[in-house]
Amino acid sequence: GGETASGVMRFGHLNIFDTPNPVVTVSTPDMHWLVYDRLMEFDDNLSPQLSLATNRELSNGGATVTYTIRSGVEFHDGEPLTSADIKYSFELYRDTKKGLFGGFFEPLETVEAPDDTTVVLHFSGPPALDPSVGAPIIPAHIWQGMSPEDIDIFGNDEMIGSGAFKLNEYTPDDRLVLDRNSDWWGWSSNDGPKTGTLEQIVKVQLANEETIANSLRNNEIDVTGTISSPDIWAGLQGEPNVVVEEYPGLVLDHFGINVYEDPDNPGQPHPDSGGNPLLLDPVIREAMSWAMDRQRLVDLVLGGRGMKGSVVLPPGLGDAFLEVPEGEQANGNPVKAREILDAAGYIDRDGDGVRESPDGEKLSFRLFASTVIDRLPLYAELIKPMLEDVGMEIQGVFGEDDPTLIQRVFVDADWDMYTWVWQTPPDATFMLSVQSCDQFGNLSDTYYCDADYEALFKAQQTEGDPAQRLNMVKEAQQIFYDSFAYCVMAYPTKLQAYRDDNLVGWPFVNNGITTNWSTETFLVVSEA
Amino acid sequence: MALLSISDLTVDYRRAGRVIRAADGVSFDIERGSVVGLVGESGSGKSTLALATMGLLPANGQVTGGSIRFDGAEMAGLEEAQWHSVRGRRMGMVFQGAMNSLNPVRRVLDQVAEPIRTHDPGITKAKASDRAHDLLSLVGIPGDRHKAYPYEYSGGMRQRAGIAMALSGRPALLIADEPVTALDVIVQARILRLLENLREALDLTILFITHDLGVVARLCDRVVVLYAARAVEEGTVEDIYGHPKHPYTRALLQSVPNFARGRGKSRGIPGTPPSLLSPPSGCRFHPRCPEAMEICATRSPGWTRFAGEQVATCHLYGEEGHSNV
Amino acid sequence: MSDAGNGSPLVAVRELNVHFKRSRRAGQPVRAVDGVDLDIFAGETLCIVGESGSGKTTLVRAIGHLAPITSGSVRFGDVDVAHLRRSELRTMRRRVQYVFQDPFESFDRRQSIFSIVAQPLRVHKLAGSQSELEERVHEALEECGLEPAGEFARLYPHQLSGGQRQRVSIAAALVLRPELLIADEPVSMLDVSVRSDILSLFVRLKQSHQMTLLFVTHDLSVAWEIADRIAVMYLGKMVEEGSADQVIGRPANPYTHALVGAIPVPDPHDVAPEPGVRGDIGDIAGIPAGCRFHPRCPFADDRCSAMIPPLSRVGDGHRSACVRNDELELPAPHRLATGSAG
Amino acid sequence: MTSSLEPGTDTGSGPVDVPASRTVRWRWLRSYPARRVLQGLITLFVVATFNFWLFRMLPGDPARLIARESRLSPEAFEQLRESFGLNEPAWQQYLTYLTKIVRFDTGISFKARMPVTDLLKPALTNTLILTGAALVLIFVFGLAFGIVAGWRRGTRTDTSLTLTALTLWSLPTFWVGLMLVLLFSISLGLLPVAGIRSVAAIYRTPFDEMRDVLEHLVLPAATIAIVSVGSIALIMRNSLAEVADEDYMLAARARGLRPRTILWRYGVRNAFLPTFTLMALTLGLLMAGTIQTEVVFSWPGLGLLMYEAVQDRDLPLLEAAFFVIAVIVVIATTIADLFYSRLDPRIRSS
Amino acid sequence: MSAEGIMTDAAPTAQDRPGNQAPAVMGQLWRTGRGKIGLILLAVFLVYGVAGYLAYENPPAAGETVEDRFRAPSVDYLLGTDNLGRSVWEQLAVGAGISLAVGVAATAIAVLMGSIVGITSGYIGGRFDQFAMGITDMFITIPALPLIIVLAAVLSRGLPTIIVVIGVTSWAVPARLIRAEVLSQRERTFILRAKAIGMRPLHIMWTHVLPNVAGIVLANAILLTAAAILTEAVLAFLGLGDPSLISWGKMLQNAFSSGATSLGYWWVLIPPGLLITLLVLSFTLVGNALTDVIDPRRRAE
Ligand SMILES: Nc1ncnc2c1ncn2[C@@H]1O[C@H](COP(=O)(O)OP(=O)(O)OP(=O)(O)O)[C@@H](O)[C@H]1O
Ligand SMILES: Nc1ncnc2c1ncn2[C@@H]1O[C@H](COP(=O)(O)OP(=O)(O)OP(=O)(O)O)[C@@H](O)[C@H]1O
Ligand SMILES: [Mg+2]
Ligand SMILES: [Mg+2]
Repeated sequence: GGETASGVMRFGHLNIFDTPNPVVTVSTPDMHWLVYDRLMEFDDNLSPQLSLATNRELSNGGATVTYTIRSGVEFHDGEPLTSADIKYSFELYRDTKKGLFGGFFEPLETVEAPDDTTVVLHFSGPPALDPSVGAPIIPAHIWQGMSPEDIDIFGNDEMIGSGAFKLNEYTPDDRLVLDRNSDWWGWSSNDGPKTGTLEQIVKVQLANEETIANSLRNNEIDVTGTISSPDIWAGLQGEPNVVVEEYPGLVLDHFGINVYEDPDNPGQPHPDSGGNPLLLDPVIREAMSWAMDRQRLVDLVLGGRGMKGSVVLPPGLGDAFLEVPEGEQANGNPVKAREILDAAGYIDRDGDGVRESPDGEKLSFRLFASTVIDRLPLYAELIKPMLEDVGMEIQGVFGEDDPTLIQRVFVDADWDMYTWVWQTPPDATFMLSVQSCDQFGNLSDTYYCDADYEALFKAQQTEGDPAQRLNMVKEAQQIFYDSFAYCVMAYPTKLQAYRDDNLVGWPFVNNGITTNWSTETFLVVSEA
Repeated sequence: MALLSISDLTVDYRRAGRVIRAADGVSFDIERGSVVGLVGESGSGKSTLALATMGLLPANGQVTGGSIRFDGAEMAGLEEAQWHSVRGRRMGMVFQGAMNSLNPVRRVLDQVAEPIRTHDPGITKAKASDRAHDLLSLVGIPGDRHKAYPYEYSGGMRQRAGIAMALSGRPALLIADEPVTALDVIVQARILRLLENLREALDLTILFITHDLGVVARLCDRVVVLYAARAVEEGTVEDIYGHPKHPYTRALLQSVPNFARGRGKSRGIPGTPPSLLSPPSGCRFHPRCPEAMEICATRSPGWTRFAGEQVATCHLYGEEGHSNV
Repeated sequence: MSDAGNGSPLVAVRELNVHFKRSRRAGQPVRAVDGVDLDIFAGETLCIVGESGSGKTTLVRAIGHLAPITSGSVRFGDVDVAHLRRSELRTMRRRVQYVFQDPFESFDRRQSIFSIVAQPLRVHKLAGSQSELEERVHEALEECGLEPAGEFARLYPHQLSGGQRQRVSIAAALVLRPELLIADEPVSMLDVSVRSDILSLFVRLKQSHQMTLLFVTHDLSVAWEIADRIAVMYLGKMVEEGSADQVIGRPANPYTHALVGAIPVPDPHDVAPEPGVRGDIGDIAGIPAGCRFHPRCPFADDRCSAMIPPLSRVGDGHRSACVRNDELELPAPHRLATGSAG
Repeated sequence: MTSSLEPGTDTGSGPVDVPASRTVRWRWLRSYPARRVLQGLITLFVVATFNFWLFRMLPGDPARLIARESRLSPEAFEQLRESFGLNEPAWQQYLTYLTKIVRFDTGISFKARMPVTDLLKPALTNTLILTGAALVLIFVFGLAFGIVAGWRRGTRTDTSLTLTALTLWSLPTFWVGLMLVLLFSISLGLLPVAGIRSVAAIYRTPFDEMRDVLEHLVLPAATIAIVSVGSIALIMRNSLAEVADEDYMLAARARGLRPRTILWRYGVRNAFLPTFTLMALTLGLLMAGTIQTEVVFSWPGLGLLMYEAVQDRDLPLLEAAFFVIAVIVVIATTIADLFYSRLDPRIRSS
Repeated sequence: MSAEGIMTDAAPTAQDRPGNQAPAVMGQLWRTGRGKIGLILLAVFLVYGVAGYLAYENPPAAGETVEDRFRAPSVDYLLGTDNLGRSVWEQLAVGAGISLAVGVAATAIAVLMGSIVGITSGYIGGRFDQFAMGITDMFITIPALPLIIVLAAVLSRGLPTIIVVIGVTSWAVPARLIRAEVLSQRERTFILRAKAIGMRPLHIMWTHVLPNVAGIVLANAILLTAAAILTEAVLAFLGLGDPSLISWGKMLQNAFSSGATSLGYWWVLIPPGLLITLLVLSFTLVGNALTDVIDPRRRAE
């Protein structure tokens, strides 16, 4: 192959991103964040900190946020970046509600730009997560005048931002080349300049993890994206100049159980539900959880690279994660599962190996596994015998897929158990919101609706005091865990690898060295 | 000395583990400048003899005995490489399937010119092409059609082109294997006339193969009659048609409708031509022969010489002249 | 011996046209049979002769309802073959039978000789019982010289020689006791040595069954051997028609004359005069104007390209289609020994 | 010897003797290509229609599909339906769709939110490079093996070549790719594992780049070729063996032509034509091989695009990639057919 | 007139054999080297597939701990284990049944559709024939695998889908073949004879045309089966197969996506591919040899 210039980070990934358009993108935002500045950013521990803004003040009980931004910042095309651009950007996000951060702008009411360096955001209440932490600031002079429809399909092939890197080349599904923007304020910031010396970032799209691993091995790339196969990752261990790392994950592997209840008639299935009414009995759901040998799942499916699953938030969220003590976890005890079922009267009366309810209904459930992610069918395959072992009949695994499955679960509520994966941003709100009553027909993969949970979820969204909020979040997790509407199988850890011969100064970033919520790595590594 | 002298020739085909003797001790001579007709029913081994003479037997066929002397030299057992200077140049061959003996995707003129250039490497392309034009005109194909493709020719023209090709190397011997069988009678008559004319003009010696006794009568000097891979009678045209000796020859002549003999007078030969996989013992014709005797089933008859050059092999004529002619 | 001219014909063909559309090429259709008039009388043997592609097969197939009739009429007894009803067709199928040219292709190789010969009887439900069926099959085989019939019946086509197959073919046609037997070049693929036996079989059966025989051949010497009357076709047209002696002995049409003259005769002393005919029958799609034979005819003059000559009388029961019918005196092409056809 | 020896020569004059008259031939020349091209266009039209209706036939709401990961609010959902024209009646959408196809506007990728055409263009080039290289290999080796086997038919060489060809044909392409990687890249470390060029390589000269691409090209092209070479070899072998039985081959030998002349001008020349058409027919198979190979080797071509579109449920992209592959195959078969009909003088008249 | 002798020594070829030709064809097939190898292989696979199905009616059990994953071949695990700790050996046996089932079922669909189109088209002829063959040609032109991928991508996952999709996309070639054969049979003299006897067209079709077409159809069906098996493997490899079934293609997909190639875990890579190849090869050999044995051109001999 050709040779490599120094100061280049070659970054191999399954996806560059879905689109250069930062407003509508829903994939990992790292490249957008390198090109576009944000008022605030996540630091290497995924806590929000100031970025383009030099000052942040709260007023009105936290519902009003006033930012002071750096002056003299220019976009890549030389136009100045002012508070007008921020106002334009934020209003756009608020109005379109598109992209990764659109949802977080929901509580935003108005944006003011009293002068060039001041921006005032008025929220309906104190926001749990200030969306400024993720929203790329786009140049109003380029985007203004486009209708929402235009923006929706805007190719943005110039990618004019004000960030640390600027676009050199973009070939969809192939490669993205970003060059150092040496005029970027961050390189010479007086409050801790970024010390990285990268001249160029080349993010190449590779078709599979195998290729990614081989490319790293052959010194064709410097760093990988997330490697979901523990074997490929493990295979990199011990390769010369290759460092393998494992980070706490933000991912949740689970199956959701259809608990769609008639609100006027508690305990009865909702007329629209196609699920098995037996599943409305928490005893059965709890038994399921007990029947599950999660360590075996982690071992076999994740090759041991993960944590046994319990609550709805993944451990990558740090303090917000509710650690259920080992002894209190309903896990890996088929005997207990059988006991619970026996006690509740679910007994195999006809001796066919499947229990029946006192009314004679068989404990027979349909298990759907999305095939979008390779490992879900694997889980399903292992789960099936575990549940059968305690006297349930599992039909399937139905390996249906989009759009059938999405329609079936999220629209028709016609399923019993559905394996799925959530990946959360570094904040509790998203994951908690999935189980909110508002999400029926949208995000909810359980149709769970609980008044206490709902109240806690709503309250934490606008709770200004971090410690207070943390308590609410944990309490909500406990409530949901006790409902057994979810059976979380595992939290896979994030696996990555990089080379330390071409580039040095790799930092430790919580949740992964690249492609995560922090851009720190790109800004601090240097050529060797 | 005869131009072609075939003596005691034996040719075997192997098929599915069995041996088919398609020529069994066949002998005859062709004098320079003469036209010899080879007649016999289908499967009697006519083509086999022609192919053996040209060294063109298929992979499963082999000359297993006897000799083929051409112009004094032994041909049987010649290496493939040695054949190249014989075929086309000293012996030419015209096939029955006029339609199929031309390469469909090349122009006729080029195909005629090709052997000329092969056999005369010194010749220029233009010269070879001129000679090809001459040849095609010689066989009666008008000049404006020389460059056509074979499919643009009628059957008669194709056969003419086939003759031109066979003649392009100026061979001394022309072997024509049923060259007119597939053609309509009028065209057939004209091709025969063409061959007669060519024979005179080019001093050709011709081995003419046919199953049609009428055609032989028209063109040939001498006739060799073949039955079940063996020659049974040989003589001049007059001998054969005037006073055939072998019962098979007689029966064959009887079976052909003849205007001069009257209607409804032709009689078929009873029975079926024998299979060469298991030929009858003794005289091969005996199962169908109206004059068969006891001895015929057990012993192959020897040759009997009659007046002139006529010879036949039949027990009717005793044992005299046992030796080959 | 010839019943020609006695009463009404068994088959009357009038103004028959059979045209085939050429696929792809938008040009003219192939006029395989073009305005043919023909009578076939009960009990006679009529031979159709002509070069390959002259339309013989098409004509006889049209008569037997095996080729589509474009226009004109074919009356078979009292029915019009062109407009048959289903039931009539079935009856007609029984009255007309065929023998085809290729003895190797005319049978389904998976049928035994017995089932081949029995099939027509089965199709028409003519045999009441199995024993009757067997009896009739054996009878037919024996009649055709396939003895012992029981043994032959058990065999399969590939176990027979060409001549024997053709005999089976005749037997299968015979079991229905047809009035008209149509034989399309039944001997042209057979060896000379077995040909005459098959021909005499035809003659014999025709007489014993009182059939009418419509016989197609390209070989005039075969026609001469068995025909009562001969009809000569050229490029879809009937060009001459008359008794066998007339057509072979004193052909009136230049084409017939050339054809007869070109026949090789197994007699070194009988060398026919040079025909003087050019070219060959070629492609029937490009039909010449006027007399179709005129581009090849040595006697053609200007009139020949101007008019299509009708088939007109030149002698007793002898008709020829030539513009110069009246002026041409054609020499006899062969020394002919006249006699009866068996 | 210039004059004819016989009075009645085959003059060939007059309509009787000229089977293919000039006018007929020209009319044919004018119409056949037109008809063939029309046939190709109809095929593409059908493919386009199929694409459109397939999309409609799906269970559920297509907009749901577009929206899948980004779970939208109902308003946003409506907006989406509108922006993709999903609110209009089906026939109107169909017409719009067809007019767009004609303008090579194949819609917006669900995932990339950009015109599918922009994604297709580089992929098309890469696929053509790969297929082209494979074709060259297939041609050279397939014909060579076929000629050797066909010319020596019945011999042990023929038997073993035929067996080999059948075995090659039976190989799953993707597996061959995996095995080649296992052997040449992983075990021996000779050739790159994947991609079309070295990641982030910097080339001093265009020659460097070519070399790099060539290195990457070897294994994928070989993968496709290994599997397809068998069928071409078999086709060539069979047509050559068939041609060898033709009378004109014997006639050519009887004329004393050199074996090489007979082989090439008579044998191969005649056998090539049917081989050529059959080869055009196997182009679809070649595309099948290309798709698998691109997936195994991450070759950024149409096949990989299709594969990713399947993974991402990016229907417009999937359909467009399928459409483009269909276009390639239709164009190639049409050209091959026209070429064939020009090559074979017999076809021109019949 | 005396009877001609009965010829008994003609060397019959299979196609000339009367009555039930199957034994004769089998004999000829056996005598071609290819046919013999193919038939033996096929028999082995049939036994293997059935035995495998019976022995492992339930899918092979997954392992218990991390150590059970990707075990190298050993006495306990003849061919090692895969990423879930399942025995490769057992999976192979289960996969054999799937491959055979998909191949045969998809081919049945294709041949049935092809026969219907081919026979009606060849039989009715005229406009209908032109139209039907136009469609058929179109299907021949449209590249099959991409079409199959598109279909499989939008339809629900499952074995029936795979079978139907493969079957429905591969009827065109048999249709053309059958039509051509029907046409050529229709032109044969014995059909004309049957017509002249007064047999009804459908009767002719049934008794004369169909049996004579059957050989060609069978040979083609066998080749189609080979192709269908390959296609199923490709689909499974591309992740479009039935996710809950173990098939050889699926095993390879598992191996490929879990990185077995670069890790050199040959036992999950080589056996499934080898078996696919051998199974396909056995059909290919038999089909290829059979085509030669019943080649209509050789009937003339
Ligand atoms: N290649 C071959 N392999 C095996 N047997 C053959 C081969 N060629 C010819 N024969 C057999 O040899 C015998 C003589 O065949 P040949 O072709 O010489 O006869 P022929 O007199 O030319 O017949 P025809 O008049 O039909 O051309 C026949 O029984 C034929 O079956
Ligand atoms: N089904 C058909 N479709 C198109 N053209 C046909 C068809 N049948 C016959 N023809 C054409 O009609 C013409 C007459 O054919 P026909 O078979 O009747 O001639 P023939 O005199 O019997 O010739 P042969 O002696 O070769 O059998 C030929 O040019 C032939 O090509
Ligand atoms: Mg011969
Ligand atoms: Mg005919």
